[in-house]
Amino acid sequence: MAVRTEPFVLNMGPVHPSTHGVFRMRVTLDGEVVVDIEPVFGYLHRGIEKLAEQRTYAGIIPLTDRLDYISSMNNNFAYCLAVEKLAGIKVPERAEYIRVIISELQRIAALLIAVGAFLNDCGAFFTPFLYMFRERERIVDLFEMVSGQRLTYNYLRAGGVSQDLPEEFLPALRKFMDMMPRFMDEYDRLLQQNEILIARAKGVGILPAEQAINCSISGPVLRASGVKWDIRKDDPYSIYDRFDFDVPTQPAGDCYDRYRQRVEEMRQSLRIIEQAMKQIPSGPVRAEVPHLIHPPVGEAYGRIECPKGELGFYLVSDNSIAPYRCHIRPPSLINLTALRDMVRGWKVADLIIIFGSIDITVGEIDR
Amino acid sequence: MTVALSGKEVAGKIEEKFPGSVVESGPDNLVVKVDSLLDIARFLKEADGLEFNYLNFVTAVDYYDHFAVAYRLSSLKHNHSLTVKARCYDRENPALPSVTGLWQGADFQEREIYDLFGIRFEGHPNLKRIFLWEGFEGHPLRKDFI
Amino acid sequence: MEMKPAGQYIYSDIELDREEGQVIADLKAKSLEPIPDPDQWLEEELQQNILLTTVDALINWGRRSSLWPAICFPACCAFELIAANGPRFDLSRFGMEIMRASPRQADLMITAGTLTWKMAPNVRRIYHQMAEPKWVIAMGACAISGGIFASAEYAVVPGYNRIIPVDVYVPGCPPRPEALIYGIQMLQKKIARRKNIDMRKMLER
Amino acid sequence: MKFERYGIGIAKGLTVTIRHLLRHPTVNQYPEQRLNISRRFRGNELIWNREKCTGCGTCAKTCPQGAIEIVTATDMAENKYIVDKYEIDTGYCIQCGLCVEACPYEALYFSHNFECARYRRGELVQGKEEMLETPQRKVSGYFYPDKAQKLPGQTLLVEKITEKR
Amino acid sequence: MMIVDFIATGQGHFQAIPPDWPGGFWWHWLFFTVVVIGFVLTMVMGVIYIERRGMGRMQSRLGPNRTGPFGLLQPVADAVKVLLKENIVPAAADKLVHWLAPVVAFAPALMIFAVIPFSNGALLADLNIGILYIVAISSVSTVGVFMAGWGSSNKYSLLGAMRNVAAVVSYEIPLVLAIVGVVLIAGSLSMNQIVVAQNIPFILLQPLGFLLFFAAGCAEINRSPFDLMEADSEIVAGFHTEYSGMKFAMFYLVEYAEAVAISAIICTLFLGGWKGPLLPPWLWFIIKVMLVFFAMVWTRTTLPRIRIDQLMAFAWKFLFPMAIINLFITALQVLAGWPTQLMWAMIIVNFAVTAFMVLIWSRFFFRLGWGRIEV
Repeated sequence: MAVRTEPFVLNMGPVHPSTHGVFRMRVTLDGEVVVDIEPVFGYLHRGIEKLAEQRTYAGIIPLTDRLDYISSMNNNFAYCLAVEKLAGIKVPERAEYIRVIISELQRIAALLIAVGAFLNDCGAFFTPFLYMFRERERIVDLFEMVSGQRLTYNYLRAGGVSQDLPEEFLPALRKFMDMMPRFMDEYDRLLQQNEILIARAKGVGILPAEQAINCSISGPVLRASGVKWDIRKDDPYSIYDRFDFDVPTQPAGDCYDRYRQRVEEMRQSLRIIEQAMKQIPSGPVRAEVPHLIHPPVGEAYGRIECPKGELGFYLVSDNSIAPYRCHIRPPSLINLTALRDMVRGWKVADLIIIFGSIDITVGEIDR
Repeated sequence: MTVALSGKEVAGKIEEKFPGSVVESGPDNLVVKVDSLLDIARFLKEADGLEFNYLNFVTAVDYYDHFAVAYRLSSLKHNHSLTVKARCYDRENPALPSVTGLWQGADFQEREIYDLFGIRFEGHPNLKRIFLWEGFEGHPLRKDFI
Repeated sequence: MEMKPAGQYIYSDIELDREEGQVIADLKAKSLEPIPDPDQWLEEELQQNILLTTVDALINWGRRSSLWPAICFPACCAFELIAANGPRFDLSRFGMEIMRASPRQADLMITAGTLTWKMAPNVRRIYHQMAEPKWVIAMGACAISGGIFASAEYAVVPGYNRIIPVDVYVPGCPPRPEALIYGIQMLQKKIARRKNIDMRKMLER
Repeated sequence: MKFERYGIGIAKGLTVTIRHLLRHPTVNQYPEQRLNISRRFRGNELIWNREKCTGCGTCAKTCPQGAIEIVTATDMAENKYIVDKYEIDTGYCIQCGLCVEACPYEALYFSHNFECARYRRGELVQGKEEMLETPQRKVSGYFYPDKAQKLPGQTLLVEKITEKR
Repeated sequence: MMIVDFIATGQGHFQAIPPDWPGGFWWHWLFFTVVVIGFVLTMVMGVIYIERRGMGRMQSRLGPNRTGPFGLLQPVADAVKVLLKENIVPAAADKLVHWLAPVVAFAPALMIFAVIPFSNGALLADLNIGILYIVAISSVSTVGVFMAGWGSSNKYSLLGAMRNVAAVVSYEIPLVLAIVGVVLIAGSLSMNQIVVAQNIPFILLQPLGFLLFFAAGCAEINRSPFDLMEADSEIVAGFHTEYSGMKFAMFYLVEYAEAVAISAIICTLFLGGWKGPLLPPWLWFIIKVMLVFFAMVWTRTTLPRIRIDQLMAFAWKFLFPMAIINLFITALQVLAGWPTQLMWAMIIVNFAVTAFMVLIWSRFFFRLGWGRIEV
């Protein structure tokens, strides 16, 4: 006689400790096995795209800060690239270097959070998360020195950056660069070879390369599936073509690979900062840009490789002081497309870590 | 470096296969007719030399008299990109074919457009509001929404 | 239970979504005016200045020394809250590191982030699920007034005090962890002045 | 990962945590020990210079929020504006800094203060008199490098050598 | 007067029948009931403090240090606050079950301490089947936990409770088998006799047994890495999601009382109980309990959590066969008369066996069922 069980529906979220914000999943469970999930969005829909249509080009930068709030500098960067493309603004050399340094530092900070949160989801009781938060704190210190805020920096401007680096910035960055590799080794010692982590994450939530491409996945998740695609290499923006760095990939595309991928990317970011620190010239940091920008009629798509994937701003201008339409390509939202196929057939505990390994920010999903 | 393919060249290729389906072609974009959108999308995804296997984003712009739905496609193999647009003139009940069958990544984005612009995507498996709640009146990103 | 092949998913019933929408619409219609700040104790302090009983002092000491925050971190400010909890600012010094995932066991709601109308019924529910006595700290501009998103009226609640009473307002976007700790200390002062045993009421009985 | 199944990974992890037990923690005990915050810190209040302000209203125009409310009257005798009302709601301000950057007469600064929590919503609105510079309410160096020079240097976590090994 | 001696010197030998007390048993029971309850409550506060401070330091924070000197009064403040909070019973809950659950869970945690010796003979009841009593009693709190999960009418609670029952049922077997090794060497089931028999701590004679007991004990009381039933990141707060106020305080107490109980059992069985030089026995006992508890905190801080099917696989494929083999080897050694004559040889042999077994198992058998789901 076959024993039949009835599936039951569990609402995970919108307030759940491991949904990284206010994200909700309707999970259909059969015992502990996930039969299907349906993500439900919108609990943080703040109408950023609508607000952007009513603001000046400079006034949108504070909005982008709050988009993916753990990588604000990168959001500023992507937006400024799009505006510069639209209005044809040339950025001074020093500003380009500052942008690269800042954006790579921010990448490290955001990836630290991603890795820490993933390990926390695995149940490591905050320890790796707090260690990585301590390192993020060192980076945030540097950002605070530069921009005066700890989370919403509002530092980049169309045509450069708002102020030059303070003179104590580069020595402090030097210290950080000397310190960071040691800490990264320490994290590796903490959990990288841990048997329990390997047992939990290896082979779990495999995302094949074809499906990743079909689902428009980008960023570390795509590269962990073995696709060598990094916008910094394949479509170099700003001055990324001057730096020598690798694009690491992982073979299997499971949760453990995604975790390793992020750690490897942090090391590559350190390499880029090292080179940028050596080459940084002196000079102006802000191009002569009018207070209110009137770009010509047209459209532009500026994209960068942000810690979560391809972050793009699609701006349509009608020659007024505000964009006619400002679309944001949110990597977090699009990366979630594959979640459903990845978790089916796994257990509730695996659902949590697969979800954690995708690394989302709800502010960016819902906008 | 990602090469932005000339819309005109691609338009020529499409015209060979589906005559009369391209409305307009610019230096890096292409406006196609709504009826043949799905066929062209399939052609762009599968044709040799094009192989747009990656959908960067789908979005819509409200131009009062019509909605322009823009698909940005790129090919990870050849590293080139193209923006394909379709215009939707019906304001009361705009509709387009859904491309989720070709690029699964369009799933949530089409729902988003449905939610914020009110454009229906025929053939989408689960077309309902994504960010706002059921019973919300109007579509916020339309220009006439207050 | 058989797994369906890829591409065939189980979708939720639209009726459920409609019901959710109805709840949101009701709440939206109900909360047009902000709830007044619970500040009666301030005047009391000025008028009477009664010495607190020893029991009151003990109870208040216990309550203010172990404020366990509930998990309600919608957006950006959450990261400053975590930073305050983290190794540099360390809320655990005040006995606050136990973040109870279940609102039933929490005392304090730190509303870190923007509140949207879709989320509002849930936050309100969490607040009602918390056991008395409970306190709310509105952290950041979005929690106080809707902040940068206040003009997106269709989606964003202009301040948590539309749906729940707020005890302390901590401005900033987001406030520094120190600013949050300052706010928490203000709340602790407030708790210390609270009267749990009202002698007059007892005598009247 | 040769030894992935022998329990060595667990042992390594345990050594890391036990080492942290012996290290000095990185905590800054806030109410007693205070960090020197950034010289460019964008504090939660604005400071307004009554003498330098001409009442042009550029700050209010630049503010993406519309949080600054400025009402002026014309003073015909001296050919300038008199500021009747200058008010900012700190509960609505997002400290983006655009107003300070935009001010053409260097009359608006950020404060260097973050302890602005209040019990009541209404107390968060900063009036004209509460925006003047006082010894408690110091000026931050955001966008004013000369003011920044006078402030103490920032305490950095990278400077704190706690990780002895 | 034994009691005066005990308090003054910490020495003294209590018989199961205290003849020179006026009134006989009653005084003894009353005294030790008070001692046990006091001990448990104080120890719970102590271990909460140790856990929060120790964990804070390991995470490079400080931990509570504001309430009282060095934050020592933090657990008191927590208790004052939690006990005075509103008590909520969900509308859909089964009221009676919901109310009874914390009581059912709490009583056994306290009862375990009846047979734990604080000094030579200083225990509430020197049962000659002490170990059996512990094994029997400790499983009862599972009933309370399941009642909590069922009575709350919350899906997360139910999931947590089901996980807990599954874990306890599986881990009881390796737990008991690990104890049997000790019992074989000591030749008695009485806790006091086991301690008396430990001329050297049994951890040296039974290293594998110690590891097995530690792992199984952690799993039984749901300490990390086996804390699945209240896994924060998965099922909110597990079985006590819907509990607040005093009932939650009782569950909180149970959690730590059980941790203290397991630590006390470990230190009685493997670490020589109250035995130790210089210091009075009860102090040695408390120090050892704290040390064992600290080891639990340490693992909790470091290790990730394992999955439910891995939890089962770990019990049945790893602990269970190893426990059987451990038992077999111990039996052989006892038959050969080693424990008395060739003590040091036995220590070396046993450590070698432990290392060999762990390696072998981790290489070949540990893999079974790892990384994939077994439904």
